[in-house]
Amino acid sequence: MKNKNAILSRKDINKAAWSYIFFSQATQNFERMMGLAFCYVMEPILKKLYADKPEEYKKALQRHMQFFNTEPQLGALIPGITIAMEEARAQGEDVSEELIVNTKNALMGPFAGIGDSMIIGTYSPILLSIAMSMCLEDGNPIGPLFFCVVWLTTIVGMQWYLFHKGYSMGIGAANTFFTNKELADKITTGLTMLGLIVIGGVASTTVRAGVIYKFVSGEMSISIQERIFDKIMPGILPLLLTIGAWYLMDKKKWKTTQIILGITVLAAIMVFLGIM
Amino acid sequence: MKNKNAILSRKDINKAAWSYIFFSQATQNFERMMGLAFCYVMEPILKKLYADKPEEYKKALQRHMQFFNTEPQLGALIPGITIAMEEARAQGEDVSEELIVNTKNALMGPFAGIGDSMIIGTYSPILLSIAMSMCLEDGNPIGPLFFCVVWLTTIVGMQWYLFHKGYSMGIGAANTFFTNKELADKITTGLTMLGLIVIGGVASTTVRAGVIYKFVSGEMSISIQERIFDKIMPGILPLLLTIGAWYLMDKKKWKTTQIILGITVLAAIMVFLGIM
Amino acid sequence: MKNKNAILSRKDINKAAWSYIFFSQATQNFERMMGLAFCYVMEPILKKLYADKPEEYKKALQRHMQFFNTEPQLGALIPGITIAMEEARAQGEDVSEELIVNTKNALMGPFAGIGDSMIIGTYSPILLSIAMSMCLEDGNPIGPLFFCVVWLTTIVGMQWYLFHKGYSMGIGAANTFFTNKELADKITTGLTMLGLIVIGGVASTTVRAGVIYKFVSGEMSISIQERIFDKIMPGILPLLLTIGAWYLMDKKKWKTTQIILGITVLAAIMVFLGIM
Amino acid sequence: MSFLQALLIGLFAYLGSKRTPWVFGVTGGWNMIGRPLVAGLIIGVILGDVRSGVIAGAMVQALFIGQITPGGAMPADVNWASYIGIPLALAAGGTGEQAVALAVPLSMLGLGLFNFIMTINAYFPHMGDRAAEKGDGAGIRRATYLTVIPSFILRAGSAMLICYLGAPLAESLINNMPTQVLHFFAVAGRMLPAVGFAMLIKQSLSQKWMIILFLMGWIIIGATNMTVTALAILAAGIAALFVMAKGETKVVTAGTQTDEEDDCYEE
Amino acid sequence: MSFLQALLIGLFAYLGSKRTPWVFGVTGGWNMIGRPLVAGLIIGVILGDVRSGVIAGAMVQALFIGQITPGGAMPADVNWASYIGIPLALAAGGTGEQAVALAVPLSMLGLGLFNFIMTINAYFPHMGDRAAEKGDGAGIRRATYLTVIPSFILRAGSAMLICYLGAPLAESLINNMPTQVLHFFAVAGRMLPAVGFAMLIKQSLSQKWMIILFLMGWIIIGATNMTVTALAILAAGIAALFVMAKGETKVVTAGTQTDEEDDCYEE
Amino acid sequence: MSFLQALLIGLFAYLGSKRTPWVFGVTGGWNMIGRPLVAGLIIGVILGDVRSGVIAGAMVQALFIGQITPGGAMPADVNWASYIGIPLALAAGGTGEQAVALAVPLSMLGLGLFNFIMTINAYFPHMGDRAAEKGDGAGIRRATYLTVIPSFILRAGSAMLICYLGAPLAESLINNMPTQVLHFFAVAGRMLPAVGFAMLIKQSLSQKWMIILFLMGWIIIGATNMTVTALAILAAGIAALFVMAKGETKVVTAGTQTDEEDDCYEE
Ligand SMILES: OC[C@H]1O[C@H](O)[C@@H](O)[C@@H](O)[C@@H]1O
Ligand SMILES: OC[C@H]1O[C@H](O)[C@@H](O)[C@@H](O)[C@@H]1O
Ligand SMILES: OC[C@H]1O[C@H](O)[C@@H](O)[C@@H](O)[C@@H]1O
Repeated sequence: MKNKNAILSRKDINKAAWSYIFFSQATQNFERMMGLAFCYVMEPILKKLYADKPEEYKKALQRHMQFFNTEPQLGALIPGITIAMEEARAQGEDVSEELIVNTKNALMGPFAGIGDSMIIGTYSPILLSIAMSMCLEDGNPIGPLFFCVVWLTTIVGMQWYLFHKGYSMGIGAANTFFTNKELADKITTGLTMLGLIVIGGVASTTVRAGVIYKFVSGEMSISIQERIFDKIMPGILPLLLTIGAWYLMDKKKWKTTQIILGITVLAAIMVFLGIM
Repeated sequence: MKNKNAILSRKDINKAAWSYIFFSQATQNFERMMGLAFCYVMEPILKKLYADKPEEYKKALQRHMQFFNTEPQLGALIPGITIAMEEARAQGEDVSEELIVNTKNALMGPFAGIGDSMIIGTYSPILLSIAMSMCLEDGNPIGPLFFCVVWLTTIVGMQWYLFHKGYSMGIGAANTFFTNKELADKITTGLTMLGLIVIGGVASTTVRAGVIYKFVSGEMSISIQERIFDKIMPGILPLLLTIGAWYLMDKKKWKTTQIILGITVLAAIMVFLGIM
Repeated sequence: MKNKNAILSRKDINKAAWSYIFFSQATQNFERMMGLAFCYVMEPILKKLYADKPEEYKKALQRHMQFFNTEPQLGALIPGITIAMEEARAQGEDVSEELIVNTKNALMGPFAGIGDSMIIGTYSPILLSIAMSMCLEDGNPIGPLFFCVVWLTTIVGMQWYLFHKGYSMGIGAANTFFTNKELADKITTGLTMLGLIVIGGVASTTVRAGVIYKFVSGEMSISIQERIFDKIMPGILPLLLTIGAWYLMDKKKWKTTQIILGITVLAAIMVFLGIM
Repeated sequence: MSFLQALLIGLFAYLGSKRTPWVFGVTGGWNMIGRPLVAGLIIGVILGDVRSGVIAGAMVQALFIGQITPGGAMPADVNWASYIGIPLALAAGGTGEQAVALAVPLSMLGLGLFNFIMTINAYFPHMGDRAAEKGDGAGIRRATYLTVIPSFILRAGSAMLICYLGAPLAESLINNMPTQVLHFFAVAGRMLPAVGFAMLIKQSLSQKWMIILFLMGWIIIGATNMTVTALAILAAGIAALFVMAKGETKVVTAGTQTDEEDDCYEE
Repeated sequence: MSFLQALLIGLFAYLGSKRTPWVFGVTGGWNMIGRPLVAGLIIGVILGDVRSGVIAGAMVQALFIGQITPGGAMPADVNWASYIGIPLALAAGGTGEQAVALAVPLSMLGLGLFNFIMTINAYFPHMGDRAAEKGDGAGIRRATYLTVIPSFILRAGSAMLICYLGAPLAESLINNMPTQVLHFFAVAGRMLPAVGFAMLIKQSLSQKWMIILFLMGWIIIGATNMTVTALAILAAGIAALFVMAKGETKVVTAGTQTDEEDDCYEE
Repeated sequence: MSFLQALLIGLFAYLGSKRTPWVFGVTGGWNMIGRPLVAGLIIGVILGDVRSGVIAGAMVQALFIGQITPGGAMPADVNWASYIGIPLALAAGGTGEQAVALAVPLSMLGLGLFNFIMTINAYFPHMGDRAAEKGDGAGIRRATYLTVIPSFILRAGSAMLICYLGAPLAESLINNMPTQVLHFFAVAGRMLPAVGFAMLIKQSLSQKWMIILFLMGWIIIGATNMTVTALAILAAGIAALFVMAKGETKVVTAGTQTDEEDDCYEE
């Protein structure tokens, strides 16, 4: 897979990988998102590749200054691939500027979606909820320490691996991803399902809502929560709340802030009425 | 979907829906089952549709006096469809008497089967078992009240919806059901599966059988139930009983009364021997 | 299915079945495995079938002296089939020596695999673990007695059934198995899945490993097992151990003895360091 | 039990019987007021002991919880079990166990009444036939309304009379019942629901292998803390996964069946 | 709170903000130091009460556990919630409940700052553009490094100042807060995580029916003793079974589309 | 231990060894009498302490519960573990822990004996060959019966002798064993069953992804109150759902492979 007469050394790639890991999100802004940082990561590479073609160098810098956005951690594969493509181009292979830009653009979407839901939305909550269960009762520092160690080693390791993987597979990586649709579908479906189930589990231990109102009549005092809702299903109220929030967001196109406001108002009313 | 120049008003349909909800099962008998009641529901509609065709009116009354039977609650869709078909016929569309009767007959079977197992056999036991868990320990009236409120609102609401849905879709409803077999199959399979699992759960909390016999030898006293059956699986005996009853009913063609008798005799023997 | 003018009586088959049940594994050795015993089971049958053809009798004895090995209990089907084939051959049907030998050889592999994992690896552990739960706490003899009764009756019964089934289906049995690949696949897949899940369950109650080390600092004493591993997942260590052992065996081609040694050394070190 | 109490019980027995139109038809009548659980509350109110009524109702309900009546075939008469069994048990100073002990035999005896009504009611459609022939709408309405009468007389009457007259008998019966007999009814009562579930399985099972789903539901409830609602959600998930895993393919396969294959969609 | 403590807190607030490169970029910064759970430990160390810090951190973490920021859209500013909410609560002598009560409103207010930085930072790529045009690599590096400054000033500064100056106010606020208001924040705080999960579901759901998977996960955790790790393994199993049951077929079907049948046996 | 006791133990050791035909062959012998659980009961009866025997049997059984012997490959000699380990432990006044401590090394040592018998027994088929050549049925029977002898002498003899002579040594060994060594055997004994299960997984796994099923079984038992029987039923359900969801399609697909469509209805 690797170019025989590679221009770039292992050291160059390592350096770029570290640049990416440290800076990927450092220049985030609403206009270009990760664009400037991407160019920053590529710059030393491009300098070396187009050492004797200053015009190509300028054009290359410009094309990597464009808008770019993805989930930066899972997305570490993309700069790896990009470097391999630039190297091939510098060696005179038939790799057009458009192809390079289009590949970046085609990959950044799926990697944002999968990365956000799997890395930030599933893996991190798993670790956090384990860590929280280690320390919530007595404030033991082992919880946050456990999280830091496991999170940092696995995710930095993953970025390192993906960056190099992207470089070594080169444009093939993108092809594999987009042509073997069936396998990609299987993996995506499988990960999505895994994620949704785990998210459900984490949500059930995090979102909470309970009625404290007790119906009192004479000597009899009936806890509405225990007597009715818990018999239907413990956690039925927070479940309805979560599904309701999703419904409003997805079907009724409510904005996040509207839902936050809605829940806050609901909580205020319920507290005021002594129900919750 | 709705006829442009409809003869029937919204009010007519509402009235018929209420007639159906109240009277569907009121004339039940072994000969025609729901036949007379069906005709009773249709009568004011037919009167209006065939206001100026007394012969048609008579024939229509007669065709709806025939045998009809389904699960009345889920079956609320059928009179809705029938009304739409009669209206189309009255407006001169090509809807034969046979088509109307055949549609009724074709639909009543599946709706009986699905309705009996889903509404009476699954949904009602779910509500009942929740309600029972609310009151069994201390006789709290909240159990039956909960059941009444939830059951009545959801099932009357469902009938109301289905009746109007049937009318507005008209003959299309039947077509949808019978031509899109794949979807219908999917839904039926899914509901059947859902039902069977839930029934299993409800059964496990309802059917009970346990050995009280203790094997005593010298100082040692071994509870056969706890020591043997519970180690195999708690509830193994009632499970075998239920599966056995199903087996006799399904494979050996025993009648319900035979099985009731069999269980009663079994219980008598077991109690007599001090085993249960 | 049964030969009309059978040479062998029901009694002959019964006798052979008992011979097989008692002797199948009695002559086990590294060279022929079950070969001699197989011939021993066939001998009276062959004697009768080739009563007047001494040369055929000799050749038949020789072909059943060859190497044969399978899971003997599930494999009871194979001698049944073999007898039916020999009978057909004796009656002059077109059953070549090769066909008989090849059928035996073709069946013994799958029956060894499925038999080992389902009978010895799944069914027996299920019974054993139930039995162990009946007696572990107080040494009650009911545990081993339960195991003996259930195991003996079901497995001897199964062998009896399979032996006769094999004989009555004759060569058809083998054909069914190998031509209806789809059904055979379904059954094999289903049983494999069932087995793996159950094995997982049994393993989780049998393999055990726990850290006893407590981190002590000042007044605080933190049990590493309870505070970290159990929060991740109770039983995480034995699970990793088991999966690790499988990995070394399957991927790294370690021998069983190497793994046993490895675990023993690991245990020694952990105990020495006061960790486990 | 006072006469008024018996009368009220008879009335509700009728309102909870199968052919009653008054409270949203079969939905509010047979399927609601007719349920032993609801009957228990009603009888408890009437007899002035809500607590015992509800407990007895819940325990008798367990006997019939899975019962369906496909095509009008009634396996056991819930109506007498509820509206005679429960009040007589309460009147005799008993509660759940006693109600079950009475409900079991009464539900058998009541079947006679049920089938009798189902048979005599076959008269009214013929009355309707004659009206239909003449195009007489009022006649059809009349036939319909008249059908109400036998049911009312027989259901309300039987429950009322047996409750009123049977109370002393039931009391002596229950008070003198050997504990072993009471125990027998309790044991039988716990086992009998198996019949309803067996019917239900038979009715629901479209393919033989699906019996395993019943077993799964049983086991999941037994081995976890799931409520029935939670189980229903889980079951919906299992069903959805199955249907989606299996169904998807059909569509794909359909694609391959180009030209003549159109009848292959059969399932 | 001493000035030094406020200074240190401001520094860590910056290190845990979204654009910080220092500790393995976004991985060690925003996604680690920025997490309330980790912030709680850091603040606890700084303020000399590790125990309270960790507990408050864990409780505030629960508010934001499922939060994602797709395309830079931040639903609530975790940074202020962590690095202002937690220290002010601790300084006022409170712990978890008080931290939650402060975190909820602060996470709303902080959004303004977040969006402000996201906007002004759009200046630097233009600086980069000019450097790129000239082929000036050093210029690109300069633009990149300069981007760090506004974030540093605004994040470190705001956290430090508010912590230092706000402490007395927060103290009087918290000490005089009617219990009902504290209770309100607790209730709202327990309900608000629903928003994060709703976003997550919306993001993850490729087909509508898959919502049932979310429900399954919820129910399984609720009704068994599974830890999240165990659930993840089980979920992997469910996903694998589904994908294998469904996926396998596609291959087979694909096989049938060719004219040669020999590969139809493919398994 | 008296000589008679040792003799009886030796006898049962033989009856529970792999090549014993006497008690329904391998089913009642090796797979039943040979199981440590059953051996524990037998030895308990012989030594007059049923309780300790059964407990030791159950604890030693756990070491070997998942063990299979594919193609005659024995990972550890259960026979010596059971019929030497358990009696020596009981004789020394110990019970489960001590039995495990002896069983672990004995099961390694016993492998030599097992392989020795498997090798010398290869003599008898050759005797059979000669008989077969001559068409001598009696010769074949003779060869078969003679095979019993080495097994009997070696299995019964070794167990008897070691039990009888080894008792004093075992006693002093166990009584003077440092607790840490005992603890080591306990720890190793709890970990060693992993080997048997690893073999079993390797044997059962037809496709790599199915390892997840093993994990599912592990997790379900760990997080619920399911017994193994209940798990087996649940597992049957999972397997059935998978096979049905996947299988159905193949049939449909198979249908498309024929030229005539009429068998597409196949179900
Ligand atoms: O089986 C369909 C239907 O038949 C009859 O009408 C009654 O027994 C109903 O309760 C039942 O639902
Ligand atoms: O959605 C993709 C991506 O968008 C932006 O870059 C940031 O908000 C990231 O946190 C996010 O992962
Ligand atoms: O593997 C098949 C088979 O091989 C040998 O015959 C023995 O080890 C048996 O126990 C085993 O079942």
